Amino acid sequence: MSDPVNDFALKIATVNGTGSASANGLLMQSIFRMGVPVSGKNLFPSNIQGLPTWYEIRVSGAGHTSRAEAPDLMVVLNPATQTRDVAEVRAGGWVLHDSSWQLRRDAQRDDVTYLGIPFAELCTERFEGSRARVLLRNIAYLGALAALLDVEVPVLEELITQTYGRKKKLLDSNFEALRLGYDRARDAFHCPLPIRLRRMSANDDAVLIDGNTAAALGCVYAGATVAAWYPITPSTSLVDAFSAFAGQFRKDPDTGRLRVAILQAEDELAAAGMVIGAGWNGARSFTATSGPGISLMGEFIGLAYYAEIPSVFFDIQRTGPSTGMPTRTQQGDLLAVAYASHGDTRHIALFPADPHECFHFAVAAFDLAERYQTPVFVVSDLDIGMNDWVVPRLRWDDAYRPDRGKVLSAAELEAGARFARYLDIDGDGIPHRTLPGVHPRGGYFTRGSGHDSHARYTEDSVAYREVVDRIARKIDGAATAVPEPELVVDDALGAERPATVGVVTIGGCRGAVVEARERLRDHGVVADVLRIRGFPFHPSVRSFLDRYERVFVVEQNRDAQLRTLLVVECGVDPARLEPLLFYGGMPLSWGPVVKGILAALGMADPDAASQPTGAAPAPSPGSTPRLEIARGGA
Amino acid sequence: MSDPVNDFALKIATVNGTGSASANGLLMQSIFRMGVPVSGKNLFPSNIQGLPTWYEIRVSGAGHTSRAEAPDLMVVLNPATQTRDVAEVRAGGWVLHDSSWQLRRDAQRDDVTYLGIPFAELCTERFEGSRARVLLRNIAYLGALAALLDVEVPVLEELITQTYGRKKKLLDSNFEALRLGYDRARDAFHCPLPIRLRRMSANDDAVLIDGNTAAALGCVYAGATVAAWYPITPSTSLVDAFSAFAGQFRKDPDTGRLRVAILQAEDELAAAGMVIGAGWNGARSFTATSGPGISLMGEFIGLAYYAEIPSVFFDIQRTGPSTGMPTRTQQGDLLAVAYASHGDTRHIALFPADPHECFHFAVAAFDLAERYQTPVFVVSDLDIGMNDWVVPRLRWDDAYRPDRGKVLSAAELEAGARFARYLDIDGDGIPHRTLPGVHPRGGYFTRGSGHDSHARYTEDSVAYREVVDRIARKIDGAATAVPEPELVVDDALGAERPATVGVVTIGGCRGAVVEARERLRDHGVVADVLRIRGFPFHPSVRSFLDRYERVFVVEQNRDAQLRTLLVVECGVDPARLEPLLFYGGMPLSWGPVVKGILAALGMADPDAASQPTGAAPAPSPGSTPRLEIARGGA
Amino acid sequence: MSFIRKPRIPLPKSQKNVLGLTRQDYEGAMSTLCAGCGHDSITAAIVEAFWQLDVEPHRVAKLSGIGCSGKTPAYFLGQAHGFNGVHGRMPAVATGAQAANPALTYIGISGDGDSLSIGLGQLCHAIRRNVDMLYVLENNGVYGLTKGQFSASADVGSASKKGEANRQPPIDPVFLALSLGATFVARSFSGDKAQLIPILKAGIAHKGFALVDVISPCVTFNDHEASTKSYRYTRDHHTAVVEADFVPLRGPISAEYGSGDVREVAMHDGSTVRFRKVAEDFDPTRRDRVYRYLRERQDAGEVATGLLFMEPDAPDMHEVLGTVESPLVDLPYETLCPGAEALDSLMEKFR
Amino acid sequence: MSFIRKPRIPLPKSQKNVLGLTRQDYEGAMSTLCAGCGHDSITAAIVEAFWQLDVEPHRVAKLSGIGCSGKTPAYFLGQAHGFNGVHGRMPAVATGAQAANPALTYIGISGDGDSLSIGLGQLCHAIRRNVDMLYVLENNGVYGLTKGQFSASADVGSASKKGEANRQPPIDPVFLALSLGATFVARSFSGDKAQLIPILKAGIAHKGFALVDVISPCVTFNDHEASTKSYRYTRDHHTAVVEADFVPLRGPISAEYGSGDVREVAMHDGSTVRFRKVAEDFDPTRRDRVYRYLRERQDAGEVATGLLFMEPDAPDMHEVLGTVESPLVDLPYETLCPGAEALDSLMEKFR
Ligand SMILES: Cc1ncc(C[n+]2csc(CCOP(=O)(O)OP(=O)(O)O)c2C)c(N)n1
Ligand SMILES: Cc1ncc(C[n+]2csc(CCOP(=O)(O)OP(=O)(O)O)c2C)c(N)n1
Ligand code: SF4
Ligand code: SF4
Ligand SMILES: [Mg+2]
Ligand SMILES: [Mg+2]
Repeated sequence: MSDPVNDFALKIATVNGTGSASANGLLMQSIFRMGVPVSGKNLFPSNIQGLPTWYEIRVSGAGHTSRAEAPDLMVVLNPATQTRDVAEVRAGGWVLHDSSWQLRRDAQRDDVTYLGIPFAELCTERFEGSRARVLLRNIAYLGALAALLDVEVPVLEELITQTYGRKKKLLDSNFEALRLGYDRARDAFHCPLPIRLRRMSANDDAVLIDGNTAAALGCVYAGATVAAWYPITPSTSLVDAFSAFAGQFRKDPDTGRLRVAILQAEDELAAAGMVIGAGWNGARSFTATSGPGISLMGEFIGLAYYAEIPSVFFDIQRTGPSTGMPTRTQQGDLLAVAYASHGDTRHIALFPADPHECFHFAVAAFDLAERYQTPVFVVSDLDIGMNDWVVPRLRWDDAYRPDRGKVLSAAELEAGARFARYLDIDGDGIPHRTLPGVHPRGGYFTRGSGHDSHARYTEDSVAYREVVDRIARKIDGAATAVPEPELVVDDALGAERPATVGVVTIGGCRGAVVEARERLRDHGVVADVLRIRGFPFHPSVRSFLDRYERVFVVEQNRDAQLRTLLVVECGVDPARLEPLLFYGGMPLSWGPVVKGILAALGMADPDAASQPTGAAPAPSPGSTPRLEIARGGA
Repeated sequence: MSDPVNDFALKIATVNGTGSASANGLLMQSIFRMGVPVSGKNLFPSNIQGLPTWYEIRVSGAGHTSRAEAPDLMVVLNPATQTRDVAEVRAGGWVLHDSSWQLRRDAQRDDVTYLGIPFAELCTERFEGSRARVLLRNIAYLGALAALLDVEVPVLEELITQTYGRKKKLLDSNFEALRLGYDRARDAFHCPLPIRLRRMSANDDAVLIDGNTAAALGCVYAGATVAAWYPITPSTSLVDAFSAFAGQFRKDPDTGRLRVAILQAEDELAAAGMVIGAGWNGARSFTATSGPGISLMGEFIGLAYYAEIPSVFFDIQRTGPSTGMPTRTQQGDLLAVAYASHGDTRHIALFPADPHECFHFAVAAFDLAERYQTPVFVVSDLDIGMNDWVVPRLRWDDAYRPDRGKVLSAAELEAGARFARYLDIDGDGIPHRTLPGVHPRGGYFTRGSGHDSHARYTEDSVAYREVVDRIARKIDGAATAVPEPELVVDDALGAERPATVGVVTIGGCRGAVVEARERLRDHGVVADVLRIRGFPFHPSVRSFLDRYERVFVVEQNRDAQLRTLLVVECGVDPARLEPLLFYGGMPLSWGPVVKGILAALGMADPDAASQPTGAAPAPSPGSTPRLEIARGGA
Repeated sequence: MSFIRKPRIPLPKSQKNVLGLTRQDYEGAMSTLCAGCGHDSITAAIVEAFWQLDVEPHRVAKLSGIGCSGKTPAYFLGQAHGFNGVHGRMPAVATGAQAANPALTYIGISGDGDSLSIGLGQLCHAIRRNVDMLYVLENNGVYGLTKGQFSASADVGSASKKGEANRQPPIDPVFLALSLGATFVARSFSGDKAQLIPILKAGIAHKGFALVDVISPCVTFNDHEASTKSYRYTRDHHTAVVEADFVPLRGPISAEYGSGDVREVAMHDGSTVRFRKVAEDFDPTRRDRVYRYLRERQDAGEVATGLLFMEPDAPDMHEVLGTVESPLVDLPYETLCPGAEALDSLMEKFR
Repeated sequence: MSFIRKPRIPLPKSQKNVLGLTRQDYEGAMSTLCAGCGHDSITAAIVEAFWQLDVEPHRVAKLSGIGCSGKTPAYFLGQAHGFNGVHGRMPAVATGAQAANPALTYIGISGDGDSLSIGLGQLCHAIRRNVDMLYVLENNGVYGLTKGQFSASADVGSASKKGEANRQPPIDPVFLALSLGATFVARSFSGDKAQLIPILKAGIAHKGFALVDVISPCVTFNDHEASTKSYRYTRDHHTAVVEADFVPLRGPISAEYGSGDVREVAMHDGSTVRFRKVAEDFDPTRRDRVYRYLRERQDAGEVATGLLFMEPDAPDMHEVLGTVESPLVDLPYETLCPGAEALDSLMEKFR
């Protein structure tokens, strides 16, 4: 164990609907404000009130943001899960528990230190009203944690003031609860614990933000004016944030009216149709949904592809298939998105790894959608979308102007511009388009049925093929327009670098893989990492795959969907791509990645029994041994 | 040109809604009854009345059934398309045209023989009523063709009698029209033409049937009791046939009530839901649809996969994407079906090549659906489903009993059978199930949300994975239960066989590929053919791919979807699979296949300018040079 | 607060029905809904209705869509098969299940989001088909499970928890169902078990589609001052325009009848519904009168409740489809397969 | 018979409207529908209505679903942008288009299969949103393009071409729309242009969702003896319960008014609808009365036609959403992007 100052993890086990999530957010934000890199994972049930919920906070002075391995400190507040909660703590760790009730026998361990504080009792004594007591208990345990971990109390107090400042009475009781917990801990235990915080200045240029909020902000900055959606976890907060920002930034100061239309659709099919209608009419429009919505939108997505209508779809993935686990994360829609809809289709997709990229990729998505006149997907997930991440401060370049693509203006049409909606005039597969109402010469008939290059109905093989072949070329062309993959390699090693493996990954696995890479170095394994950020794949993806004898593909689904896309799209021998699959619904931590790679390389894993790996040659999705090291509370 | 007796093709160009399709069917059936192998392709518009339509008939004493190359004889009855129709005839061929009007100048060629008969005028002179005249003109040209091609008139007359027998007056005028055309042709031209028929006895054990009718019959014989559907071309006739057969075979003799429920749903989503509800309740249930319906059913398909509910889906493919060309054929839904729905899913699919297989695979689909408790797809297409094919007579083995899979009976439950809905008791990944209402101990809660092996709601990683991993194993296991691939190889050649290529194909491409194989022999190329009939792929597919240095994959879509499945599922190096893609919407003929393979092998194609092939190493779907030799009228 | 178990609703546990079953035998798993959620009261009423009707629990199929409401079938009739399908598509699943086996009793539970937005088309067509089932719409004006967005049943002016007022006119399932030809239409309130239980019983007995719209306040997202689906608002505005007792075929029930006009409507299976306290111009068997009357009540600011309309003799789906009496799932394969000989002679038609 | 071109419907070609355009300028491609199809008559009426209203053709957006009806937007207003989307989902596409640019005139064409089966949910919600558009439901009781299956508007007892009688009760779009709060509801007959054209004009002028259900016989699959959507049946039962003239703002129109009561209803843009020959107990601005009256006419075996109901002042979708006056598509990017500085200060909230 390295120096536990600014390098530890804690986990808070509680019950949902009790306000603990916001309290835990305050804790995380305090750590952030102390300038220390931090990450948090809110593991909540698909339920409104009364079920177990956990919040994990990892503190890492080194700046690692992937999910923590076993927690050093567990805060046990939910009797229903105490046994498994206590079992999770690393040997030598701590258990802070609400001693208003007794821990069960099977929640007793010899190798951890118990810190009992009767939070519930204390709050019942001190405060009135059952709801207030429940809420203040959260603040009380924050207070205790502040003492135990050296959270700077003024920082916490400032945050509480910012949150409840307007309600004096509320503020007072919060302060009191904080103090209650703090004092109790300081009096009862030796504070701080070895695991503790120390102010840094790592976050000066950083913000703490979730991916959905950042994506919503990207939509605002991209100039999106129409949003149509149907509520579904974990995408809802994206549109909620968009609405809030619209109220802030898109209100006409004179009339109070909005420069945006936000349509709560009757279902996902309608949401997709609205987005397409608006895109056809020239608005930047988007929807946000999750897997079930993507399935329902399939027919409309095919229409937008074939009729070439700009439209942006955010898929905030959750654990599938079907309704699956709506509050658990996964990267299970990669195939569903890449080839969504029946018939020959292939879609542009962007894969952010964190909220910072959510912001920028949202903007890019609108540019790509209009440039390529096609649906564009931003494929995020619950972990990125709903958890707060420390990322570089979002910045905007005022020189940015939307890329509206090839839209003929009234003036061009008036001047007699030759207009054939689906003709490849420029040789890039991208035709010109016109917007409704702009000019009498711009009119054409949009349809999802067979059409020729002049948008006329056709059932003729040659005319049909001219259009679908051009569309294929057009989408091919996007490979160099989507964000290039991120490469994490040790340039310092130069030509003399030791035997090296390649690791390909995607989205929110980034942190775990990058951290695993560092740990692998300790075992003498050099891993070069390539993170996919766009589809169709940039040509450099293929070059990367060709460079290594062994390539591991790390992703969060059962069927190795990214690996499938790599094989199909890059034409590499599948035998060369070894899947490492983690699909239990939890954000990824570095441990399983290290273990998986070491095991595949035949190297003993020093600190755990090694697991079978997914490194069988040329496995089919069905026969791939699926690797998942299950840890954590769910 | 080989002996044109029993070896030629004719094409009839007319207007839809004029009754010509049934007349052309009569002609085809006459040829069939003369014992001569024949195939017919009805190329009709997505429209009810007044647009160009064609009917191609190929006569092949050798028994080839793929679509004909350029026709020897064109029957020109539609002034709107006369130019292109005449242009299509092979040099040295014939044009039978309605000389009631003049052929346009650009429909005049030097290298074909024109046979003009004023059918319209003759009928106007002879018959009363505009609709009757239109209909009888069809019979008149049949008469002329009978004279020109030596169709046995008694055979035609018998057929007409069977069709109109009950209406004496109608019968008389039909006979008269037939005679009119026959006499006129015999008087005016040297009859028969060199291309002509001669009675054989190739069809003694054959029937002439379309795939949708055969599939419907399979559903009846499999014991399906619930059909739910929403009309969509080209699947509608499957349910129409099922309804008709139900009226014939499923009527309670006493009450006149039906032993079947046929539900015309309000849309495809509802149809899928009904099928799933019925399957859950223990009925054999199915739906029939086409691409857009598959897209709309995506969410429900994922539910059936994850909740493990037997259900059968017929996808009668048409040209996509989106609405596409509803009356043109394609194999464009292979990917959409194999991995339908968001999240990790993988589905059993069967791929019939002709109506005979449609019948048997329909039965197999219900057995597989119940055995594996999962949605099973029968993936047919417009060409197979709606055209009449000469196939071996359908036979039934009365010993057949449905495989209901692992359903616990009331007696077993009463006897205390241990029941955990999603537990792998037998080690094959297939759990036991119970049916509603059977026994109090059988009750469980079916859901598409996360569940454990006991059907309890869960959000726990380990419990979740236990179920999805088992489902993956279960579907893997189906690889040896689906129909094995068909192998067409020259065993006679023994070990000394010359350099050989492998060709993989699927569905209705079978005839063209098998015929191409024969023609390739003339060029010194031995092609072994493997036709995929089931998914997940039988292990022999992989062995086949490994056996050849060069493997061509022949299919009817733009994006090489079968090839994608082969690469992903068999784990072969994509560089080894060379795509030959034909996706203009027409049934496949052998010519383009031969040309494609010869060109890829660097061998000149003797009778045509060779085309670029799809044989680039390791192409991505986007960058694959797409081969399509466009011929024919649309 | 940190204990997730909730006390079961106390009921006279020992009392047995004709089948010798106690109410407990009609319960299911512990509810995971918010304490005080209207849906839990409906669950309790369903337990009671089935117990009173002496239905064998395992002969019931309970289906639902997705939502807090969609979870509730897990909380009653533990021995019954349950099916929690996809959002808004329960009617189709129920229709298919009904088609396969009409011998079971079907109960579908849905939410207002589930039924009136994503599932509106399916609800309408299930009504049109007159699928024999009890359909309970647990109506709280919001999407509970996704945290309180307005649903299509939210009234104009009703405010969300955050304070914004809904401006879209609501879809009223009662008027909708009446317009579509529904054969059994009722509205009740989760807080009024005395009214709800007989309605549920009649709905179960009804041969056809029985829509019961139950105002079911969402304590977490829609129970505040400015909401028109709160407990308080509903209590204040809920007006029982008709009282109905369900009298099973088996014999007279214990309920006492007050004076006043009693009107009896015979059901398909010989049971009866007794309507009491009916307003003069209200006739629960005349669709248009009911429609008109309810509009008037609505204009008067009332939420009219009760068993509002029934047409006991309309053909149900099976009658329209002309299926045999015996459930399709019970037909032996031999009666379904025409056999080799039939195929052989059929083949002659294809030559 | 083998000639596929059909003669264009003869119209006074030379006459020009205020924009100097002839009727021909409002035509589109040649129809490929069956000769005699009701839909073609509706197309002609649409051409006439737009010509008479002096709408610039390219300022119209015409949208449709899939079906024979869905094809028709190709046959009028060739200069307008057309959008033939997917089956049953035109309302959503139109809603999105309207949201983006309310300055265009929207006309949606749908079929009874398109609107009442697969698209029923979308139709209902477009009504609920009061999307400003003319929605023409070309109602023939069958699925034309897929060859004659019954649609959800087929009447009980109406027989198919093959002779089997429909047994499922129909969904009547007029009653449905009235129940859902539609702000403009009309029914007409494709064969009655005199009635249809003013209705279409009023529907175009109406600020909100204007539903026009047009009985439009399918000559190929539903024009036989036993059909209730045939030309003959419709001619015999079609009863104009109200006559409406549309009087554009611009000035008096040429139509002559007979005697009798004339009732004027002012529209949002200052145009007027003049109702004539209105039955005593019929008030086209009172939803419930209209509903009741139409039920009575229906019970009397009549297919009541005319501009049946209008509520000109209900807020349309944009008013409910609170969007700015100027179409969203016309807003310069500068007014949409808050800029770098705003982002920078916003970022403080995320620290
Ligand atoms: C296809 C799909 N879209 C969205 C969701 C998300 N979702 C779950 S429940 C729900 C709404 C529930 O509202 P309601 O039906 O009123 O039920 P309540 O929770 O209020 O009882 C939504 C939108 C989903 N599960 N599936
Ligand atoms: C998703 C989908 N399902 C089915 C179809 C097939 N389809 C095309 S048109 C149509 C029905 C048309 O009926 P209607 O809307 O009444 O229009 P009509 O042809 O009668 O004018 C159907 C079912 C389709 N195109 N798309
Ligand atoms: S959120 Fe509302 S509807 Fe859902 S369980 Fe809680 S109170 Fe009930
Ligand atoms: S089939 Fe019917 S609806 Fe379609 S074009 Fe012909 S007449 Fe019109
Ligand atoms: Mg609700
Ligand atoms: Mg129709």
